[in-house]
Amino acid sequence: MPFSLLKYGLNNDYPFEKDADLPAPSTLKSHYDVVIIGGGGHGVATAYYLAKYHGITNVAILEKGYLGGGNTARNTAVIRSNYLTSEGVKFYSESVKMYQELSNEFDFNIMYSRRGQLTLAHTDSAIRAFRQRTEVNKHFGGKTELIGPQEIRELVPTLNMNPGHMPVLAGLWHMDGATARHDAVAWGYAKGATQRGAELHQLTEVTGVTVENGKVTGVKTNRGDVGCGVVVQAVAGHSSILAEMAGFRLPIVTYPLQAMVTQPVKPFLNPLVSSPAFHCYVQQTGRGEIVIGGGSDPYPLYGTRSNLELKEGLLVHAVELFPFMSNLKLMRQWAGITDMTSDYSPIMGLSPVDNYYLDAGWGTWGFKSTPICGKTMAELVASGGKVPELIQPFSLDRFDTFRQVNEMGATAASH
Amino acid sequence: MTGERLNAPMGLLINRDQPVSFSFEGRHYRGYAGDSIASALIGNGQWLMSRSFKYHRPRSVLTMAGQDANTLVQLASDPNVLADRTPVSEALRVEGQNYAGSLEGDRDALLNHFGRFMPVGFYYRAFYKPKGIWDWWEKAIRKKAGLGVVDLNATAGYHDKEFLHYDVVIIGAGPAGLSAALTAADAGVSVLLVDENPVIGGALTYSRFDPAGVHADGLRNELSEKVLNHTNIRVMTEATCNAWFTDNWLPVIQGKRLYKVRAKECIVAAGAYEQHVVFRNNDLPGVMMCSAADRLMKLYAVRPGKKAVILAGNDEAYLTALALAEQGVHVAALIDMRDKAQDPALADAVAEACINIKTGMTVYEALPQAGNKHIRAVDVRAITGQGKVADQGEIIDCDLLCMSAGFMPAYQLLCQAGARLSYDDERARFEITDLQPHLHIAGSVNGVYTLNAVLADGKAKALKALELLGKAPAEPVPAVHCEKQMNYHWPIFKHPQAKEFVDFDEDLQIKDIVNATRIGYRDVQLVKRFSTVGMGPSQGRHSALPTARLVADATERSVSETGVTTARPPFNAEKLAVIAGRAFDPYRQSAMHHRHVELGAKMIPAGSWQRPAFYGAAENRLECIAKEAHAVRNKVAVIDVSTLGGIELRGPDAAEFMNRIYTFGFLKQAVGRTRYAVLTNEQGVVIDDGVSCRFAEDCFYVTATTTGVDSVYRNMTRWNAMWRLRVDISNVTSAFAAVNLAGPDSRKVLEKITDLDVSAQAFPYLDCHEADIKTAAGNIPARLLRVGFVGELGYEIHVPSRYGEALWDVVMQAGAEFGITPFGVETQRLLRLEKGHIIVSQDTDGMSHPGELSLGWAINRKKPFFVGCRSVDIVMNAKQTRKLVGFTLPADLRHKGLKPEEGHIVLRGDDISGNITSCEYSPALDAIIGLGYVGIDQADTGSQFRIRVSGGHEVQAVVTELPFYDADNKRQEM
Amino acid sequence: MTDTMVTPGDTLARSGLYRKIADAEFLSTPESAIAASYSADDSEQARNCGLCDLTPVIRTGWRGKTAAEHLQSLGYPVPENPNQALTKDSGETLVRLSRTEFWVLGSLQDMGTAVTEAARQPSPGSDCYPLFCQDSHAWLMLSGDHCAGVMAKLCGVDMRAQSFPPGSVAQTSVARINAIVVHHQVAGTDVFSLLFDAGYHAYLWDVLQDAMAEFSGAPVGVRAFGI
Amino acid sequence: MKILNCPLNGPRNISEFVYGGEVKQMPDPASCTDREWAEYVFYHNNGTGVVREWWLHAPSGYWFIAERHRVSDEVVRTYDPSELEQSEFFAAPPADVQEARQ
Ligand SMILES: Cc1cc2nc3c(=O)[nH]c(=O)nc-3n(C[C@H](O)[C@H](O)[C@H](O)COP(=O)(O)OP(=O)(O)OC[C@H]3O[C@@H](n4cnc5c(N)ncnc54)[C@H](O)[C@@H]3O)c2cc1C
Ligand SMILES: NC(=O)c1ccc[n+]([C@@H]2O[C@H](COP(=O)([O-])OP(=O)(O)OC[C@H]3O[C@@H](n4cnc5c(N)ncnc54)[C@H](O)[C@@H]3O)[C@@H](O)[C@H]2O)c1
Ligand SMILES: Cc1cc2nc3c(=O)[nH]c(=O)nc-3n(C[C@H](O)[C@H](O)[C@H](O)COP(=O)(O)O)c2cc1C
Ligand SMILES: [Zn+2]
Repeated sequence: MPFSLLKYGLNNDYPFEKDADLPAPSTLKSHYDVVIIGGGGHGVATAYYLAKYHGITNVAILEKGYLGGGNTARNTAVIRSNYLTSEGVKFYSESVKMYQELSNEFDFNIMYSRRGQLTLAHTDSAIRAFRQRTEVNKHFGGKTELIGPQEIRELVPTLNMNPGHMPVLAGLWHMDGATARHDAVAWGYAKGATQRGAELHQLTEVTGVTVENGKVTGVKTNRGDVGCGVVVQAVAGHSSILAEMAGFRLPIVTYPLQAMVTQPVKPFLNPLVSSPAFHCYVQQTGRGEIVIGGGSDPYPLYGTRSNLELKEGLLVHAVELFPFMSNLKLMRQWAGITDMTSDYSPIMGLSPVDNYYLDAGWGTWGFKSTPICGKTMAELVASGGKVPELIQPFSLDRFDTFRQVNEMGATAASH
Repeated sequence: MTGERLNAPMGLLINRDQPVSFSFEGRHYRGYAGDSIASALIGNGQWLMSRSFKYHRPRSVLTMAGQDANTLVQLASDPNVLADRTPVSEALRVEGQNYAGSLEGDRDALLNHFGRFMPVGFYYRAFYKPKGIWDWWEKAIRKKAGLGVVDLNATAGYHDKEFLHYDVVIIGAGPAGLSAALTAADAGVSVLLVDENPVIGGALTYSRFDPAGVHADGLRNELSEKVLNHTNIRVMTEATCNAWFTDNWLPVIQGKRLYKVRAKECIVAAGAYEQHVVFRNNDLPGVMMCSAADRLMKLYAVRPGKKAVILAGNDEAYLTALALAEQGVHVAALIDMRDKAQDPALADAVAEACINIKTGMTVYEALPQAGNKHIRAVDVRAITGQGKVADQGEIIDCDLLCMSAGFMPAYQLLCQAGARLSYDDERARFEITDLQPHLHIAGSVNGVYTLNAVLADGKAKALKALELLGKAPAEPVPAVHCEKQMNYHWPIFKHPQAKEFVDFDEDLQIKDIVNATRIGYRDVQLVKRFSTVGMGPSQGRHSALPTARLVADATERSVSETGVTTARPPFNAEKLAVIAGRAFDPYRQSAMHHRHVELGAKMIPAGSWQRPAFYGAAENRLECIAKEAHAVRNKVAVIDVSTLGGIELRGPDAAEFMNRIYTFGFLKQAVGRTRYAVLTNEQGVVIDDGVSCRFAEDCFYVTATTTGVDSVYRNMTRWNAMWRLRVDISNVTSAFAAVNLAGPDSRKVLEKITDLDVSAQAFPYLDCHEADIKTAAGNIPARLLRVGFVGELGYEIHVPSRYGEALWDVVMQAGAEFGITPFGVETQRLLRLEKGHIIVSQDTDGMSHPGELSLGWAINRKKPFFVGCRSVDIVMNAKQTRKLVGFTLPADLRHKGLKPEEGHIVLRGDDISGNITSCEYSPALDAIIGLGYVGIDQADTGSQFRIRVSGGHEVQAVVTELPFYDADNKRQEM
Repeated sequence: MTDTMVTPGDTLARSGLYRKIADAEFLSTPESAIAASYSADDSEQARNCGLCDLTPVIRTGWRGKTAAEHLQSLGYPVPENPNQALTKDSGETLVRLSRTEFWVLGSLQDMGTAVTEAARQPSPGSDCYPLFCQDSHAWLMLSGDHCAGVMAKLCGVDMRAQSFPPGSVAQTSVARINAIVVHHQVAGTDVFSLLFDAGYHAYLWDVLQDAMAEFSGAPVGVRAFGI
Repeated sequence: MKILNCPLNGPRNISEFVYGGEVKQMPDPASCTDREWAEYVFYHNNGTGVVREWWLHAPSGYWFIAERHRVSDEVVRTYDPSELEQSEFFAAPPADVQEARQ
C-alpha cells in the first residue's frame, strides 16, 4: 500500500478541505479576460495551460451541464498517434507524450495505461494504408510496426484470425497506443486550472455571443451576460450551434456516436484491438469491463439516444473477432454527439470573428488530443491570435482553399 | 440433501416430483426442477454465494429477482450468471467468483479491513508517485479487477432473431399488465404480453395482498386463465423486454432468440423495485428485501430463516411478517421506521400474530457471525431525527432481516423513451411524466399500489391505447387514484464504523457518496463517475434513490433537483451472442463462380463479391501470377469481369446526362465507340472511373468499379431527381456476366465464336458492337467492347448473366487450341500497372484530383458543367503540391528485400513528400515498376526520388514516363 | 413447355443455383432447366413450407411514363397503385413497383413463354424502357403455411396475412439484401416470390433454408404446383 | 428503430434508408466566387431545427425529401423531390447553365 493512502486511513476527518478537487459553485463575474465555452477536457485543459504557462487566470470556463459531461464522459479513451498525415502524426504524438506526464503533473492519477493498439487488416487495401501509417509514424519517432498473422497471434492469442469471411491478414501494431481514465483527465485539468485561479461554472449555458465590429465582446448565459476579451469555443458536438450564435457557419455535420460496455470479468485482453473493416474496436478497462465501440450513426442528430441496430451490428463483429465473448453480458450502451469534418481532421485556430477562437471538429477522435489542444489553444490566446505552427494545418480556411488534411483512412472506427 | 421445504401452496415454481442434483463450489446439492440456483442453495442452507467487488465481503440473496449483483456466480463457460434467476438443471456445475483461494475462505477478504484506507476515489490519489510506479501498481490492481472468468474456448451456439408486430405490447404480467391485456384483447386488437418470470401474475405470484393471504392466488388464477386462453393475446414468459427504442421498437429476449417487436401502442406495467435500508452491515447474508423472503417461500417453498426481524418503511412489510409467521418463522420483531402503519387493520393483524411492533425505530447495525458469513442479531435504536438514532439500543437475535424502505418505479424503459422521473420530496412519491404519445404506464410503475387501483389503472391505459388505435372504447376511461404511501423518506443511518452500503455492486458506503460531494463532485453525474455508484451490474436499481437523497442533502438541494443518473439500455444485462444473433453476411457470386472454383482459383472478397485472385495454390502465388501474366502477354487469357459495375442510360437526354455526370465530353461520342469516363465528386475528387459505350444515340452502357457502382448509381439517380432529364438509369451490374479476353491470340478465339467481323479494320480499338456468341446449344446475345486495360489486344464480352457460365465454357473451349489461360485480379493488377492505368481507390485517395493523376486529358474543361467542375477548376488553378508518377527500379532490389511496397513513403530531404500506391516486379519488363505520389518538384520524368522501404532502408527510384509497357500502345491497338 | 428431363448444367441459360439443388429432378424450360421435384410428392411439403427456385421462369418489365399504357396495350391488367400485384388467370403476375415501373412474372404453366412474346413487342417511343429483370434478379418462391413466419426471421416488414394480403408487394431488405417480395397465388396456394440481385442467389437460398428449418421447410420443385 | 415514412413504400424501418445530405442550393458555378463554391461544397447548416434532407429508400432505389427535426428526430414531412422547384436546388437553372456556355 502506498504511503499516500495512510493519511486517509489514520485520519478521521477525510476529506480534508485542501483535498477538494473542485471548488464550490461561485457567482459569475461580469467580465473575464477569457471565456472558455465548454467544460470538457479541451476547455479545462485550455484554462489550465493559460494559467500554468501564461499566467492568465482571469478566465471562466462555462459549462452548460456538469464538468466533462460531454464527449469527455462518453469516449472510449483510445489514445494513439498512428495517423496518416505528417501534420496529424506530429500533432497527436505531442499529445501522447504530454499524457504520460499528466498524473504526476496534476498530482492526480489519471490511470494512463500504455497497452499498445492493434488495428487489423482484412484486405490488401488495408495493408497498404497500414504500411503507410507505419512509415509515417516511424518517420516522426513513433513506435509502430506492420506485423503479420504470427505476431498477431502472439500479441492477442485470443483473437479469431478467421472472423466472418474476412481473415486477418496483417496488423498495425502501435506500441504507443494507450488508454486512461477519461473522466479523470477532465478532473485533473479542472483541479489544476481552478487551483491556479480560473473559474469553472457548471450549469452555465451560453445562449448567445455578442459580436461588435467583427470582434467578440461577450457572451450571454442562462445566468446573465458576461463581457470578455477573448472567447475559446470548445463544445465538441455543439460546434455548429455556437458558431451560429457567433454569426458564422462551419464545415461540420453532427452525428451521434455510440459505445457500450459489458459487466466486468477477469482480465484477458491487454492491447486495444480495432478492426476498421468490421467497424468495431474492443478493449478491457482496468475494472475488467469490455468497452466496445464502432462507427458513427448513419445520419445526423443532436441526441444521445442509443439504438438497437448499431448494437446488433457491432456485437456481430465483436463476437466474430472474439467468439468466446459471446457469453459476456452487455451492461450499458450510450452515445455522444460528435462534430464531423469531411477530412477527419479538426478545425483549430482563428474564426471569422476576431478574438473568437475555435477548437472544433473533434468528431470521434478528440480525447487523445486533449493535452495538446489545451496547450496550443492557450498559446493562441496568450499570443493574441498568433496560430501555433502545430495547428496551422487545421485552420478553418483550409476548406476555402481545398487544402484538407486527409485522415479519413486513419480514423474511421478506430478513434 | 434437498433441504426441508415448506408445504404447498408454497413452492409455486418447483416440481417436488423432480429432484435435480447440481454442484456448487465442488459440493453436491439437490434441488427441484423449477428451483433457481439461489433458491436451491438456500434450501440447502448454503447462503454464501459471492464475494463483493471491492472488499470481498460475503454476499447472498438480496432481491431474489435478478435485480442485484449479490448472486452472480460462474458456470463453466458463462461468467456473471444471476443465481436467483437461473434455473438449476441436472449436473449443473456452479462456482463462486471473484475470490482468492476459496469462496468460503477468500484471502482477499482482508481488504475489508483496509476499507478506511480506500476512501472514495482513492485510485486517483495514489499509486503514481514516484513517476513510473503506476505501471507496476496497475498490473497488480488489474489482477484483482473483474468478477467472473471468461472461458476462452466458449462458443456462441445458434442464436437467432425474429420480428414481431402487435397492436398493443404490454411489458409486465402483474395485475396491471394482466388487466390491461384483457381489456385490449377483448376489444379485438392483437396483444403481446411479456414477462420475465416463468409464470404470469407478477406480484400476485409471491406477494400477500391481504392479512389473511387469500386474495392473491384466486385473482391470479382467474386472470391468468383468461389471459392464457384469449385468442388475441400471445403470452411470452421468461422473456425480458430489454429496452425501449424509438417508435416502440422493443427488443424482447427469450432464451436464445431476440424478438424485435414493433408495437403500435406499448403499455409498461413493469412494477416497482423494493428499496433497501442503509445501515451498517446491511449486506450480510440473511439481510434481504421483504419481497425476497416472500419469493423464497411462495415461489420455492424455501424458509428464509428461523428467527426474523422485519424492518418496515411501509405497510407491505407487515404482510411479509404475516407470511413468515404463517410459515413457521419466528418473527422476533417488526421495526417500523414510521410512527405508525398507514392501515391500522394491518397493524392489528400483525399484533394478533404475536409479533412485537416497534415504531419510530430502526435497525442501526446488523451484527455478523464470525467472518461476516451471516447475520446474527440486530441493534435496534429509536430514530431521533433524519438519519439520527438514540445512543443506546436493543440487541435482538435473528438469522433473517427483511427490509422495505419503499418502492422505486421500474423507470428504465420509460426514461430510455425520454420520460422524466421526478420525486416529490414532501410526499416521498415518484412520478413519471413526459411520456411518448404511444407509450403508457400502468400499476405500481405509475405509483399506483392498492390492488383495485392497479387493476383499474391497467384497464384505463388499455382503453387509452385502444382510443389511439381508433377503437374508441365504449366505456369511459376511469380515473385512478391511489394514496397508498410506499416510501419512508430517509431510510439512511450513518454509522461511525461505516459499512452502511448504498451500492452493493460497488461496495459504496454513505461516506463515499457524501465525501465525493465534499471533494467537489457535487452533480449526481459526477458523484457517479467519481465514486462509481450505479455503475455495477445492477446499474443503480437500488443505489439511485439513496444516492440522490444523500447528494441532495449534502448539496442542499431537493431529491428532484438532484435527480438520478441516466437510465440506458439494456434493462438487464444481455449476452453478446443474443444481440449478435445469427450474423447475416451477404456475399455475391458471378455466374461463372463455380468454374473458377473448379479451376482451383484462390477466391478473395471484392466488396460483397467473391473474385478469383489467381488460379492455383496460395503458396504458389507469385508463380501463378507470372504464368497468367505470361499467357496474357504472349498467348491468350481470360478473366471474369462480371463484377464490374454496369449502368444503362437510355432516353433522349442520355448524352446530356453523361455530359453532366462525367468529366469528359459525351455529347459527341459516336455510336459504336467507347470512351474513358472519370467521375469526380462535388469536391473535385476522383471517385470512380469506367468505360462509356454508346450503343445508340439514346443509349449508353457505362461501366463502374466493382465496389463503386452502387454509390455511382445512387449519385446518378439523385442528380436526376434534381435535373429531371429524360433519361432512364438502371444499375445492370448483375444483369450482365462478362469476360475480358486478352492477349495476342484473342482475336483468333473470338473469331471462332462470333459471326461479327472482328478484323482490326471492322472492329478497331475502342469500338463496341452488339453481336451473338455462338455455342453448340444456341446463340448468346452479347455486347463486345474492344478496350485495353491490360494493354494487349483484347475484348470484353458482356452477356445476360443467365448465359454467363455458358459464355465461359465456350470461350474456354474455343481458346483451348491456343492454350487459353484463366487469370485473376492479382494478375490483372500487375498487367494494368505495366500499362500505367490507375485503380481508383488504390492509386487515389480521398483528396486526389484529376490534375494530380494526370487525367487532365479526360476532362473537358470547355463544357459548361459537370459534377465537381468548379472544384476541379479551383484546385487545378491553385499551386500543385504532389503528383502521381510512374517510377522504375532495378529488378534485383527485390532479392535484397529492398523492393518498395505499397504504402512506403517518398522522401524529400527530411520531409515526407508522398507515398507509393502500386508497386510490382514486372516480368515483362524485368524491372520493379510502380506508381506513387511525389512532391511536385520531384515529378519530372527522369528525375530521382528516395523511397524508404522495409527496415528503414532507402532506395532511389527514377520517374518514368507512362506506360511502362508498350509505350506507343501498338499491342492493344493491333 | 416440354416435359423432358434435362441436366441443368447442359442448357444455355443456367440458374446460379443448379449445383446446390442437384438432388432434384429437372424439367426443361425454353432455354433452361427447372427443378421439378425432390421427392415423390413435394406438394405436401409445398403446402407446409417449401422453397422453389423459379429463376429460369421468364419475367420482364418496363419503366417509364408510358409503361402503364404499354402494359395495357399488351393486354395486361395494371395494378392501381405502386407495390401491388395482380395475377392473371393464365398465371402471369403483374407487379407494380412505382408510378412508372412494372414487372411481369411469367406463369409456371408455360414457364413464362408468353412473357417472352410480350417482351418481343417493340416498346413505344422514348418513355418506356424494357428492364433487365430476367438477368439482374434471381427468383425464389416460398410457399406454404409458414411464409410469413419464415420472413419474420429475415425481414422487418409485417408479412402476416392481415397486413400483407395476396396482391401485396414490398420492396424491402431481406437478410440484409434488397429484395422485392410479392404475395400472390400459384395453383391456389399462397406463395411469396422473392426477387433479388442475382449475385446473391446462393446466399439467400442458404439463409432461407436456415430460416425454414424451424418449420421443417425444404426445397420443392414445380411439380408441387401441379406442373 | 425509427420508422421513416417513404412516399413510395410507406412506413419502414429506418435501416432500409440511406441518408443523402442536406438539400442545398448550388450557386451558379459559372459566376459564383470560390468562397461561395467552397461554402456550398463543405459547409452545412447543421442546425438544431427542422432540416430538409435527401433520403434514399435503398431497396427501391427511390430518392425523396424528408423534413426532419435534428434534435427530436421527428420527421415532419416526406415527399417526392418533384414537389420542389428546381430553383431550390440550383441558383441558376441547369439548362441555362448549359445553354449560356454552349
Ligand atoms: C462514443 C465515443 C467514443 C469516442 N472515442 C474516442 C476515443 O477512443 N479516442 C479519442 O481520442 N476520442 C474519442 N472520442 C471523441 C472525444 O470524446 C471527443 O473528441 C473529445 O472528448 C472532445 O472533447 P471536448 O472537450 O472538446 O468536448 P466535450 O467533452 O464534449 O466538452 C464540450 C462541452 O461543451 C459543453 N457545451 C456545449 N454547448 C454549450 C453551451 N452552449 N454553453 C456551455 N457549454 C456548452 C458541453 O456540455 C460539453 O460538456 C469519442 C467520442 C464518443 C462520443
Ligand atoms: N410486496 C411486494 O414486494 C410488491 C412488489 C411490487 C408490487 N407489489 C404490489 O403488486 C401490485 C403491482 O402490480 P404491478 O402489475 O404494477 O407490478 P408487478 O410487480 O406485479 O408486475 C410487474 C411484472 O413485470 C415484470 N417485468 C418488469 N420489467 C420487465 C421487463 N423489462 N421485461 C419483462 N418483464 C418485466 C416483472 O418481473 C413483474 O412480473 C401492487 O398492488 C403492488 O403494491 C408488491
Ligand atoms: C471507457 C468507459 C467505461 C465505462 N464503464 C462503465 C461501467 O463500468 N459501468 C457503467 O455503468 N457505465 C460505464 N460507462 C458508461 C457511463 O456510465 C455513461 O453511460 C457514459 O459516460 C455516458 O453518460 P450517460 O449515460 O450518463 O449519458 C463507461 C463509459 C466509458 C466511456
Ligand atoms: Zn467510429
